[in-house]
Amino acid sequence: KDWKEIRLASEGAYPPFNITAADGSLQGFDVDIGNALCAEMKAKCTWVKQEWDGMIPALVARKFDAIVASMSITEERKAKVDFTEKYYASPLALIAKGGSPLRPDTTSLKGKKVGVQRGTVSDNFATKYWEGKGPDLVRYAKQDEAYLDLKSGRLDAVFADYLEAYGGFLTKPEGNGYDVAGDRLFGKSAEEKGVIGEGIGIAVRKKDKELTAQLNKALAAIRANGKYEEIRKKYFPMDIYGN
Amino acid sequence: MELFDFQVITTSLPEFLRGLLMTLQLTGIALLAGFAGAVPLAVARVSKNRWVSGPVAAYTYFFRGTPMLVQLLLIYYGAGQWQWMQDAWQAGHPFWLLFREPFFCALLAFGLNTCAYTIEIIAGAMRNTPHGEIEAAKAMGMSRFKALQRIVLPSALRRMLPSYSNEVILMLQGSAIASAVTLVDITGAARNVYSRHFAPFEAFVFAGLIYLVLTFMLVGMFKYAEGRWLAHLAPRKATKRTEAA
Amino acid sequence: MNHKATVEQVRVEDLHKSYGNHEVLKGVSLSASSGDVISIIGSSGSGKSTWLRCINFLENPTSGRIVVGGKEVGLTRNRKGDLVVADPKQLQLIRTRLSMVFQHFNLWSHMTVLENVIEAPIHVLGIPRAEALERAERYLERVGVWKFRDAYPAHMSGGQQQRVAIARALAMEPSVLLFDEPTSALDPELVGEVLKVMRSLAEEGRTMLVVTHEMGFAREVSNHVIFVHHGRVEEQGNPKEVLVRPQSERLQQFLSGNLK
Amino acid sequence: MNHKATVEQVRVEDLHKSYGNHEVLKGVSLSASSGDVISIIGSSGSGKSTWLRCINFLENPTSGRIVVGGKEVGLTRNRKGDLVVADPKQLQLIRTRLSMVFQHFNLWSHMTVLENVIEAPIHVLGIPRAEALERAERYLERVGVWKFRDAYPAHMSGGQQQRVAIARALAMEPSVLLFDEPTSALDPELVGEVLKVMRSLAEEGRTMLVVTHEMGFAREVSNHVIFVHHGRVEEQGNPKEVLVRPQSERLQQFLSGNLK
Amino acid sequence: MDALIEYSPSLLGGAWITLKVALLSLMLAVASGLLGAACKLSNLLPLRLWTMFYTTIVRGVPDLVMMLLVFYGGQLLLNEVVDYFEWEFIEINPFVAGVLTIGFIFGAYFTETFRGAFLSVSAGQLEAGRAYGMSGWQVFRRIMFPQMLRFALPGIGNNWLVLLKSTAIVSMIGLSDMTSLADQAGRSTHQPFTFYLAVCALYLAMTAVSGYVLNRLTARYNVGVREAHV
Ligand SMILES: Nc1ncnc2c1ncn2[C@@H]1O[C@H](COP(=O)(O)OP(=O)(O)OP(=O)(O)O)[C@@H](O)[C@H]1O
Ligand SMILES: Nc1ncnc2c1ncn2[C@@H]1O[C@H](COP(=O)(O)OP(=O)(O)OP(=O)(O)O)[C@@H](O)[C@H]1O
Ligand SMILES: [Mg+2]
Ligand SMILES: [Mg+2]
Repeated sequence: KDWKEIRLASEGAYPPFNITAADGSLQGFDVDIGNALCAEMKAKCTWVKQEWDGMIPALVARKFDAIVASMSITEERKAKVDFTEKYYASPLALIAKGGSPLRPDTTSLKGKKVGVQRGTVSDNFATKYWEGKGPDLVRYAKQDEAYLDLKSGRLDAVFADYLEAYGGFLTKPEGNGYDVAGDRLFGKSAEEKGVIGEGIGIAVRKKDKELTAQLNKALAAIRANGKYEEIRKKYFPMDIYGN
Repeated sequence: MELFDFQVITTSLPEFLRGLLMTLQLTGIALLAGFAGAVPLAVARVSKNRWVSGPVAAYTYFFRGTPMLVQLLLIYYGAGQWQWMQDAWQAGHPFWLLFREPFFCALLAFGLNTCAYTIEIIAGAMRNTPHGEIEAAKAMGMSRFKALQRIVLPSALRRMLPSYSNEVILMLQGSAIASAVTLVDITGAARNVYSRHFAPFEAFVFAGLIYLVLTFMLVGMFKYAEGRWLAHLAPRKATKRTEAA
Repeated sequence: MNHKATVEQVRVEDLHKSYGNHEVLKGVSLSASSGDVISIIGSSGSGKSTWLRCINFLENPTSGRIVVGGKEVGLTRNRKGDLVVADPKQLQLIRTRLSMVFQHFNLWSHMTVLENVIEAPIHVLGIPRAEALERAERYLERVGVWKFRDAYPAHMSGGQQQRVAIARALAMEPSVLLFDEPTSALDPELVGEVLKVMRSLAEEGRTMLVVTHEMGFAREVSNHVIFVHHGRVEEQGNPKEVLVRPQSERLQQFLSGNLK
Repeated sequence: MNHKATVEQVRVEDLHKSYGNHEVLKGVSLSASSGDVISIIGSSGSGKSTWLRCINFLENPTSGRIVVGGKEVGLTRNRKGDLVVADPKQLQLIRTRLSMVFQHFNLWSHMTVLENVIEAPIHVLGIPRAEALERAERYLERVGVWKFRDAYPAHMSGGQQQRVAIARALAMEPSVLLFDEPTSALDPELVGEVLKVMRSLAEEGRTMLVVTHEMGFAREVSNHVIFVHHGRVEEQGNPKEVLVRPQSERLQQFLSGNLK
Repeated sequence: MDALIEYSPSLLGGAWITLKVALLSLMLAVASGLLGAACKLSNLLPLRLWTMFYTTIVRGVPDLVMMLLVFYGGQLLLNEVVDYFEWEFIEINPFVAGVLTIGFIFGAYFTETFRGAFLSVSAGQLEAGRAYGMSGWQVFRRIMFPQMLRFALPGIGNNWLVLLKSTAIVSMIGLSDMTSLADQAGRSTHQPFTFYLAVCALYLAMTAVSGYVLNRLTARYNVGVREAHV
């Protein structure tokens, strides 16, 4: 295959990285990056909308060729698919009412309802280190739904990617009065780092090594020619690539 | 790649069990409450007085005309949209607080839904009561209420069994949407397992099997019930052949 | 014809009944005392069923008087202009005293034979269950279907069902039995069974009003026959005379049609 | 008894029929020539309907010969061991020559009276629509229900429906008409209408095989009567003799039950 | 309200998808229902066993689960086959998958509806057809089918309404029907109540129209039936 046509998938419910506009089209940071990569590779991009919790099975089943949906690069996922280099990196963070005494640990969250999006890194992290030890985990199919329930008072906190929370909730009118509670989590031990992952990358089927290589090349190119920075500034005032 | 990985199932068996319990609770309570409400409302539904039957008809029209998923989302996320509701939750208002619980919201949606269907099933059976049997009740001196209580309802509640068994099975399966409001029922468990292990086949086939077994059990129960209470409609045991009318 | 005492059980005076513009009964009257067996005959559509059904108010008459057990039934007009019984309690009382046996039996299909027979005595008359059972036993035996007591009506032949229906009516111990074509839903083979039972009831001295197409029954069993034509009583009297030497032309015509 | 010519229309020889172990017909025979009207009588369950239904192969006989219009019907055994017509074309031919009138009429409920009557002539005999209409008109008039031609069967009385069913059978212009208790689903009032039509068909010299409970009809109209008992022909002959002076004990018993 | 107006074109587009999926699945379901009923009533044991298996399994497993199975599981199976024969990749398109799954599921319900209806046609009606020399096919086409439709119509109506509502599950496999669009609009604008209510109104409009059509059909096929008056 010469990869002149690539089918990219995103979720469209993860602002500001990927959102569905009123007209039904996909938009957001992920989408802009994906389009920039395609332009760099001189390939034609088509976007497919896919629910988050079926993302990897659908990729494996060849419903599309690559996932550009803010997917963290983790060991578990690497068992099923390949990833490109990261295109940004985000710590995890606990989101709660401004000034809340809650902290992202089991003692502080004892008996509290904490929302996570099913199948995300925050879900994996919370399931692995918190499940059954204090917090009451509530899993959502979509990140937005967790915020709806946080606002309505059904949840005490939401545990999510910091950047997503920042761009998708905290800086929006809906997020007024909410803030990060406690420290952002980068992972203390190697094991924790493994769960949280090495940043966010584009997932590709294992056998499509050629596509991964091309995407990596294009990624390096847009990083170098300023296109990446241009897109980043549209959404975030600070650096999100990390080192 | 392997097509079926049994390890996925065995490691998540406890989660499936909890899901099974949730499904049983949800459907069981919803069906009981829905049925209890449906009997008096069905009587109202067949009333000749429009002011009595009209509101019931409107209720069943709405709930039978829209998807249960939308009703559930409407109750769950819809309730959370209103500021006054959020304030009531803050203030700890005992009634409105119920709407904060996904379990209650699902019960409410399921109960209202199955109640609507059951009303129409019972009302249909009541309308089909042989006219002569009602007349006989009158001629024997029964009052309207007596005839309803002794003849029409007992007869209708038996004859509704076959269609009600369909409703029960549909309700069991319909309860799969509870996972849309964070409840971990059988389907919710399957979705958790699936996203954790990226194993759609294993998770959903296993969930499907659980539902299938539950359905078979229900079908068996209804077969038994029909044998017991619908004996009077069963064909004659004697072999005398009657000309097809 | 073995009148024991001539207490008047039911009297109908100048009964009228219209459906819309169509006057079905144009003033009919009758009187039945204890032990009377009155046959009502007439061609199809002449108003026989309507008359019978007006007597126990399954249809509401347009005008007229009805006296049951010596007491006049208090009537009032409903919104449609038909007469209805003023007091629902009295209506129920009338209906328990005039028990009806329907052409299509109308047994309650979800109850066994026994349950059918004890239902109204217990829940309408309010007599104790044990007593109702004892009565049911007696009457089912009487009409010869005791051995079917635990069967459901649908599993019985028409003749058997009709006999159960008669037992159900008898169990109310009514003063008058009303029969609306009790044999015409039956196969010719089954008619015999039912007629036999009715004949024995007549011999016992029960008061009966019978709408019938069986001239044999009218002639042999009843002590009075009423010929209805177009909603009017055209001729009546002792069946031995009326049916053998009909006076009116219409009855002659009617009887010649029934050339059995 | 007005035989015009004695062409044999249908002959049945030594017909047997079993359901499982139960032998319903134990070797019965008959022969009908043009103009014959044969009544088949007997108590319920004796096998009358089965016999009639075997003749046009609505039931498959177990053994026996059937000759229609002088030609023997070619038979072969099916898997169940019953005899079936070897050639489907011949089966259809037989059925168009022996038209059946059912006890329960079996008019097609989704068609009007007229459509019922023209259906088979057009789609089975393949005659042109105009001709079928003309035929239908003739026969409906003949049985007196022409004015109901656009009504649906469900909106008509039983007697009218049965007359339509007769017109439907006549419209096939069959050589033999088979009637299975043509009046027993009718109210006593409606029996008269249908019997009148059948009597007039007999007077016309039509060949008819009639299973009936109406002794009056058997006596007055038919020229031959066959009494069936437990699947055997017990007695047969001229109705005037057989029904008046029955020889066999069973027929005596049967007739005394039918005390009309 | 403004939000509703802003999203209304996309909502109506979703309604159109819902309608398309529903109508196409209906056609498929009716076809498989007729076929299934014919098999269930046939003399051939394998056919009867197969349809029994079909109707039991389909009615025993929630449609949501079935949909996910077909879409993901089916694609994986298909890929194995395609790879084995070294063909080009064949994609199960969500629209096609949706229509196929819903049609397949409701085919089972229609099978039961049609079977019941066929059995309701009285034996005497068919016997009369045979007695007048009609062939098996003529009896089916001229007597059985028109009468069967009358008995089947109420069931067809019910199944159609359930089917119409079931189409909401196609959102699970990425089709933007009106429920999923309203869901997403509700989340984006943080006004879920408004949008769900709008969807309810759209569904009620569709059921009202189909109710009208069904009444007309019933009137047409009930010709010649005497209504019971109570
Ligand atoms: N509910 C009704 N509405 C309008 N007309 C009616 C109603 N019931 C009966 N009729 C008409 O009243 C007339 C008398 O009917 P009724 O049933 O009393 O006749 P009948 O003498 O019992 O006849 P049959 O011997 O056929 O039973 C008929 O012309 C009938 O059409
Ligand atoms: N399909 C069948 N399977 C088994 N037994 C049957 C079947 N049809 C008829 N029989 C039996 O065959 C016997 C004769 O039946 P048939 O209908 O011919 O009687 P009949 O003389 O017409 O009686 P009737 O006057 O009641 O119509 C009966 O004992 C009946 O039970
Ligand atoms: Mg009458
Ligand atoms: Mg017979």
